[in-house]
Amino acid sequence: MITLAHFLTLGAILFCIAIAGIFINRKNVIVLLMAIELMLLAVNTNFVAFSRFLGDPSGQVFVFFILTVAAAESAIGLAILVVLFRNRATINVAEIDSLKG
Amino acid sequence: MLSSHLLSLLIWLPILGAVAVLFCGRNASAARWLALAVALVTFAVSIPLWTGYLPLKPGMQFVENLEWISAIKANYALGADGISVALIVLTTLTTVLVVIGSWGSIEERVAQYMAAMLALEGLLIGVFAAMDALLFYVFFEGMLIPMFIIIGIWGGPRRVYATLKFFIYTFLGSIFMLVGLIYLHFKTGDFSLASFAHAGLGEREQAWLFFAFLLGFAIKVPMWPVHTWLPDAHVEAPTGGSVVLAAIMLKVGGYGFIRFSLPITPDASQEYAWLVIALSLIAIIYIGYVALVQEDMKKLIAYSSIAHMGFVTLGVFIALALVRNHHNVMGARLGVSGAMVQMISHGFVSGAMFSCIGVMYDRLHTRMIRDYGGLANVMPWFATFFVFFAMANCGLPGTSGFVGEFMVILAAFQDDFWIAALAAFTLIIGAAYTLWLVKRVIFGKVESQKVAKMQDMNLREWIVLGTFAAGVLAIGIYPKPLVSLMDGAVREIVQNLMLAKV
Amino acid sequence: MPISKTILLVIVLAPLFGAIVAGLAGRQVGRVGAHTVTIAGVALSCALSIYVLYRLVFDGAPVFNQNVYEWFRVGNLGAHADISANIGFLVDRLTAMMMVVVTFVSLMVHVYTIGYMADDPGYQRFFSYIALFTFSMLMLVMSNNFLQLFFGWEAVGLVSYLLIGFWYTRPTAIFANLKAFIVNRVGDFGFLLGIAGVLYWFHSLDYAQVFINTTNLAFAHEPKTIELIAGHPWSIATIVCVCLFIGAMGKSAQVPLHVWLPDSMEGPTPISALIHAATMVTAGIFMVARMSPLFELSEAALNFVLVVGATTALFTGLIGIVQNDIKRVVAYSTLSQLGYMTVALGVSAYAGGVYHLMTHAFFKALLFLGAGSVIIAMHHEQDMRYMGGLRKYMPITWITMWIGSLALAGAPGFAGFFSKDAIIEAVGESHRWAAPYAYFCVMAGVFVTALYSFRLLYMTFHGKERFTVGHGKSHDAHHDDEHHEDPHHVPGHLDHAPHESPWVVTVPLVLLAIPSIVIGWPTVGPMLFGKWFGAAIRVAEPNDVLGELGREFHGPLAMVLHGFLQWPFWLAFAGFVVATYIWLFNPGIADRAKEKLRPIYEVLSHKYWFDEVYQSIFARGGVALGRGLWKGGDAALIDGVAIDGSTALVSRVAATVRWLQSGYLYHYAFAMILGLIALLGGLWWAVTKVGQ
Amino acid sequence: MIEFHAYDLATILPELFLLGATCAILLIDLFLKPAQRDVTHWLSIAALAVTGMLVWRNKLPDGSVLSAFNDMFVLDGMATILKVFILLVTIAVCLYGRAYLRDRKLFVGEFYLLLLFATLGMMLLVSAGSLITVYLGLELLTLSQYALVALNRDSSASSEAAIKYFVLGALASGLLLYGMSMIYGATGTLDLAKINVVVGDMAHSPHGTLLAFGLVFLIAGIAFKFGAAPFHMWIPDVYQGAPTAIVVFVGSAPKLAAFGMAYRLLEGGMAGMHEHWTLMLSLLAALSLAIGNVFAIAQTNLKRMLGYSTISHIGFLLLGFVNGTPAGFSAALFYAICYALMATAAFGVILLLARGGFEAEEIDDFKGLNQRNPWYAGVMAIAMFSLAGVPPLFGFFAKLMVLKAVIDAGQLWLAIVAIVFAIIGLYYYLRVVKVMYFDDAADDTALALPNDLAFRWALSINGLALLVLGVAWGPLLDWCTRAFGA
Amino acid sequence: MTEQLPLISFYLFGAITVLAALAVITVKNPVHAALCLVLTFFSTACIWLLADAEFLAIALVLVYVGAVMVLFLFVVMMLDIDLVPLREGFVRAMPVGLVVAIVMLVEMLTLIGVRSMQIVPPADPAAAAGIGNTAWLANALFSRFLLPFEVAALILTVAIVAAIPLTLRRRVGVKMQDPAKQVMVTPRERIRVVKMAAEVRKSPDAGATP
Repeated sequence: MITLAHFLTLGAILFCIAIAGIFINRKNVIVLLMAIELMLLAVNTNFVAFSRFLGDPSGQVFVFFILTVAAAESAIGLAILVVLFRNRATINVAEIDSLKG
Repeated sequence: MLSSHLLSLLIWLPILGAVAVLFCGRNASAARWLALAVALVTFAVSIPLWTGYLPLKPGMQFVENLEWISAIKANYALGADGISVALIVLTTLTTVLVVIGSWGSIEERVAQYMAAMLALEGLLIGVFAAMDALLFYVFFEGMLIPMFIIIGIWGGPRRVYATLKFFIYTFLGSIFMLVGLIYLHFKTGDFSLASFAHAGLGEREQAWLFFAFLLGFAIKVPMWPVHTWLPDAHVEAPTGGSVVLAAIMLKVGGYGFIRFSLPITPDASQEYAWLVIALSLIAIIYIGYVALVQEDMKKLIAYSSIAHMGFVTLGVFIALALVRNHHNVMGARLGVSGAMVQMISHGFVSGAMFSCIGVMYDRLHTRMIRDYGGLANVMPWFATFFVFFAMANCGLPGTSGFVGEFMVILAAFQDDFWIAALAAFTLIIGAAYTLWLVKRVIFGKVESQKVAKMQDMNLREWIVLGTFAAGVLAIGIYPKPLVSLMDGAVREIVQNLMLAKV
Repeated sequence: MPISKTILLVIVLAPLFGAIVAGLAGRQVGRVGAHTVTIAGVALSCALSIYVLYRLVFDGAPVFNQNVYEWFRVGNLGAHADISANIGFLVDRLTAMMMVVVTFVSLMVHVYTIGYMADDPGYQRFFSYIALFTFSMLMLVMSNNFLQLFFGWEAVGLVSYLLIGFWYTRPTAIFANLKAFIVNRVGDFGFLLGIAGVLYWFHSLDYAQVFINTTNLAFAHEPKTIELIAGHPWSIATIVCVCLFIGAMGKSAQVPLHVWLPDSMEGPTPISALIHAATMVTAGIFMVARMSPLFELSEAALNFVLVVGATTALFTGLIGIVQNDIKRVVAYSTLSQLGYMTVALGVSAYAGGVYHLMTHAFFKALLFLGAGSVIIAMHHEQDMRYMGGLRKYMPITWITMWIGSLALAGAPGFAGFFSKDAIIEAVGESHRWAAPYAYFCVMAGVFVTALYSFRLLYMTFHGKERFTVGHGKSHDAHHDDEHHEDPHHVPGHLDHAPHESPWVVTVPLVLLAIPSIVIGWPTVGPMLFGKWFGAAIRVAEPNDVLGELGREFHGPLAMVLHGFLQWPFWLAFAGFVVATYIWLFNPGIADRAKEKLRPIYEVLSHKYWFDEVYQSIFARGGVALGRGLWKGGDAALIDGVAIDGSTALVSRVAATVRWLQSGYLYHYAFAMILGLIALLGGLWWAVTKVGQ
Repeated sequence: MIEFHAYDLATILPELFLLGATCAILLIDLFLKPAQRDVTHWLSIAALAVTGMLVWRNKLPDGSVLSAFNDMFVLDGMATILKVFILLVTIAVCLYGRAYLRDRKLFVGEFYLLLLFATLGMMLLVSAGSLITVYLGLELLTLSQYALVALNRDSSASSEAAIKYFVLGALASGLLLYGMSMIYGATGTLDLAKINVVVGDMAHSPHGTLLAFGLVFLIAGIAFKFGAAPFHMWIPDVYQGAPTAIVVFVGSAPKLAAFGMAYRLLEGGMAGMHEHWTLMLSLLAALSLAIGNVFAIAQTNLKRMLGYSTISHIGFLLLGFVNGTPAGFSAALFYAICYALMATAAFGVILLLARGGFEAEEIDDFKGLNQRNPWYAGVMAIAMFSLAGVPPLFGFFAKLMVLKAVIDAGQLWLAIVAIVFAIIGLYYYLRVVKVMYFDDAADDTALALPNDLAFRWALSINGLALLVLGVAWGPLLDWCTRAFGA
Repeated sequence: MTEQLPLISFYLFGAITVLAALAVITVKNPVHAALCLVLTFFSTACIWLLADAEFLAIALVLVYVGAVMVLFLFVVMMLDIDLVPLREGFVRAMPVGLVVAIVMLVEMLTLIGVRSMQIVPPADPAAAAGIGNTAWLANALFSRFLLPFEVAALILTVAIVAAIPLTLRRRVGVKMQDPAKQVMVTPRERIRVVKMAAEVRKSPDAGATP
């Protein structure tokens, strides 16, 4: 049978992949946004699993909201990305370092 | 009504006056006159403080106690005993003289200068009148700001270094004290000095608190080895700033020892009295030698101030040693009284010396000893005053400079011959650096053309130096009023020491 | 009927009033006004002092001992527990005698000054100073407590400082006064400690109280010894007395604190007469005599006094022989005579010391004023090598100087004879372990004294004139005194012939010459042997050498006659003969002797290198030490390392670590993740720790 | 089926009003020409002010708590006080920003709308009763902030700041959510009140580990919102890159909201894990104090320096939490309010000095300000001394209360760390004063101030408030204390 | 076998999810990355189905794959980014990233205590209530979570309000047609009536008459 452990482990793995993705990524920012989506996915998996195993709907409701917010978030994120690209003509993470020190 | 709020009046009058002066803006003369008026009124108000004080009545007088911050039981509590009264009157008087003295020497942004001076006066009076630790601390720290401004704006070439050093040094000391105060509040639940004195602290606690206080006040005094801010600050400060700094601000340190270290941590103070005594002796001798070789007059006087303040700390802590080692109450009281007299006297003498240097500086715009010489030829009256104050500075009997040192040395001898001997060494080294200065500045032939053109003192300088001289002479010839003014307070302090569990 | 306090106050304040007027209002009152008011003041106090002395001696007025006002009081428990200091007067015969001497000599000097300083711009200032000095000296001698004593003690020091540096444009003068003040401060250092000791152990600053407490049983339980250095118990009396005597050494210029006195001759001559011969320098002697009840408690201290005095008496005298500056010769003789007084104190012959003090005041003031008169005549030339044969120009000065010198040399019958002879006898009688050494010193001293005294006379008044008058060329470029008003002065060259000084100068000479001759005859009996001072001087029975001598004393005449049979007389005579032979008949010998005895001459002419040693060790050493502490301690260590060092460190750290904020997103994220991992790790650690 | 009661609406009346007003403004703004933008400006201010009044009207008696919408929304003393100051500060932001924005062609309706939405988010956040409300309020706030930071879309700096802020912010909310999921899993509810009960029981059971695990992620999320080290990296870049008028906002009000969030989550939800989070927060606080102060010394850009100083102040604020008692929280709240006021004042002066095409954000731009305009130099000096914590200014007493809280908690070492770094911090604040007062101005001409009286008055009042509150801070402190029923 | 089916499928989809996720953060081309992400979402949706969260599974596919990922791809295409320089530093960062990720994972799994969580799921509450998962969810959503629901709406508004001003800009000189303008044209904007002098024909014999 599938146990809670399975889901949580999967969530943890996804989460770590997402985190690794965020800071080993020397590529464009879009991949960062994708990694963030992965992270939210991990969280959602946890919620779903817990909700299932607790027999309590509020976890799934939370997931519902997370999905909504994530959509809005990515919209804004991409908007910012576009602005950035217009200013810099690049979205290379390694080149976005004018603010430092 | 008035007398019941005398202290508040003394604190807030100058501060509000400062605000008013600020609004004079670019109108220099208005600012000067207004500032003088405020200073004079404040001085006038401080007179009834002196006359109305009853030396034999124990405890604080002119007490005011309003609730300030109920949540932490911090009160707006004011009160004065003999020591406070003496210091407050010294403050008001000195401020008047400073305002007069900087009449001509400050040309730019006069309003701000005068305002800073008045604000400083108010804060200093607050320090001497506060009976609530938090209130004390607020005044204690607050006065850094105007002095910071004074040195920084109207100071000499290296003023920025000096003023930052001054501020950070002092802040460093006092913030550790703050931790101590908070701890005491934690123990007692309020901030009143009275309850601090009965906090029932253990040995270790007392030790920690003692060192917290020591750091705070030692830097203010200043004691060796945390004294190096003073020469820089003095050298860069404008004359008025130096006068206030030397005449009053340093006293805050000595006053703090009396108000905090002794009553709150009596046992630790006795435990570590040897340390403070040692530092004081180092200050007297080491600093004396350092003063000997200064080429800058202000630096020299600054160092001599450190040496003289060494007698204050010595007197205070020798009293502790006497109480502990010999149960010698009279000796202890002699020492503390001596220290207090020394504070007042040093207020006059150092103030006068810095004013003298200011007089010279206004004419030649240099403080280097080598640029002077033979002033007696061109400014005989000034020379007279200078020599007089120099003599006071090296503790000649008949001047105020002698009284305090005399009493402290007498007290020191009662504890240990060698302490007294080392302290008495100031007779020699003090005379050496002071009179050598006199020799090089006042006596001799007129070497430079600039000196030859110098004019003797004008009326304002006459008033300032004359007043200082009168004070120095009065205390020197008849110190009894001063001593008995403070005797009651001293008695209580020493009795508390006796009561402390040893 | 006791003496009224008012009189005493007038005595003290009259000179002060004069000083203030002449000093602060000098320009307004003018020269005449200045000297009038001061002289009036001093004259008044002189007259009143004589009156007070008369009252004490002849109609037996009781000793006056009252406080004028309380200086400070600590505590209010009651008279004994409190520590209080007062201003007050103690007037007994000792005091009265001092008062008379001080005011009289001071008066003479005032008058004399009118002539001496006639053409000096600082005329008023000068009168103000000497009047002020008179005030201070009176405060000193009339005090009834240690505080006021110290006040007077330092006040006279101050005036002396001002007066030595009176001509403040002279480098040597302002060097000399600085030196004088500081050396005196060394003495005062000890003195102050002594006072502190008195207060500590005798619980008062009031003479009478202290003297009572010395013998008071109430304090019997207290320890009589103390270990300043562990393992060496010293009697507290010794410590107190030695400390006090160190003060006396400074003020009375005893070896090794004598170095300031010869230099003090930079001051105007009247000052040398008044302060550095007659009065101030004797303050130490007076003080020790005043403290006799204390000193009697300590054999050790008295031996110390004896040794110091004897050394001073002989070795400073020797220096006098090789001096050429007329005033310096007299100065060294002063040192030597002070040594005699100190010796007297050392053998508990306090009366002898004080007595010599008095006689010496007269004839030494006379000698100084005479020298001053000569200097006026020589237009401020002080080098005896450019004098000679002055006797026909200035007879009065010549005669009075002879009288003074005879008195100094102790020619029988003159004032100096009685006092000095008594001292020598007393030393002979004394049983102190240092007495033999002292005896030798004072004996040799007699010869030396005669030698330099007559040398001075011969080189100045006799022989051929070694100066040129009118527009002649100067003869040698030797130039040992660089302090003259006019730089064009050529040594030994006078624009016009020397002549006798005006009456304001000569009258004081005469008035001082008289007591130099006669004062001994009436006074020696009572003052030396007659317990004339009464309770003022207390001598323990076994030490009472004067008492011993008193038994052989059969009146002054007998003493004089007896004196001719004594060693001192013959030694003095020998000195006279030698001096006469060398400096009167064939002066060449002097130079040849100088060549022969080069080493000794070197030693003497360098004054045993005291100045050099002090200069190099204390002065330069002090400056070097100060600079070291300043640059090394304050600047380098405290500021450089601790203060600026730490700030520099912080800012350097800041400047480097700021680049951890690299600007790269992935580094930022990495930092967050690391923080997270750290927290998780901590939690893990905590959990596992709890688990076990 | 949809269940709620009238009093629910009454409880959230202020929020409702603000929402309505915002939508209204949104619509009105559409029909305004750029020249008429002032209408939006004043309308927004009016909306905020009215909301503030409503909040005040809704004020509850001390100690009582009101919850609405099935405990999704909690109204208590702390919520009220936080909302009041959030609204005040936001009004100040509107007033300060106008001239600056107009100079830079940023004077657009979106600024105000996003500001209002963010305010709404904050109000929701500080009275959140459930993990969901916390999350949604937070996102409402942060999304608006991302957009605001990027608002100046022609500036490469601000878009860089925005992307950094966005990515890190998203990462942080991911962490927060992960923590929430764990807590949900461990407790089986999203309702903070219920969570608190459960946690109280199971804190030391094996599930306790899971809770603590979730707690770590919560802390990380909270720390990011505060900007506590090591989750602070966004702060300096955002402060430097974003338009100053927006930094005023980002730097002030959200700190209050973050405080509310932290309190809700930690004390409101995880009180049982008290010793865990106090320990973690004390470590973060010490690190923030160190990093903030040390990094700030090396800065030459005033905005960036203030960014680092924010980090150090957050360190101080967290010290209040370390105490973990009502006294401690009230001290922290007191500090948060104080900091918000100081920050607005400081940035306000920067805005005042900035002119078209000239950002007064280098420290050297303040040279000789005292000659050119003593009054505002004085305001800046007050702000600086207050930030440095010199009495008798407000900042000192905030520090005092926090230090008191720490020492009462027996954490003397933290107090020592705090003051040691406070001394280091003193240096860079003094440097600003030094530049203004001791250095000579490049041009000695009197300063050309924007002719916006409301702005200048507001700024002056803000500055004086630091002085006045420095003397009479008792009432505010009492209010904070009562907010926590202590 | 049949009761093992869910477990097997979990492992299957789990494996796909993880691999796809790894691909997302490693592949070179962002377009590929986006597509891998889509794959991840799909497989995750399946896993959610295994947890009886049908509605959310569908929602995930619809919202993410349908909306968000399309948006992503759109942006990726829009900003044509040259891929060559983007590899720099990646290899350098890889190992440390790996280490950190592993450490993180280990810590997380230990602290979650997956061992202690071998819980078998209870009966599906929705099924027990005799309603579908969606209804079950909706009941909660529209009753207890009303307020959050409204707030969610707000957030979406904010997204619009925020995104539009950032991206929308009126470039000058863009040939964009504006229907409103087209409708509101008036004739006189389109045709211009030009007055000109009438042309007079000249007769050949005009000048012939005397």
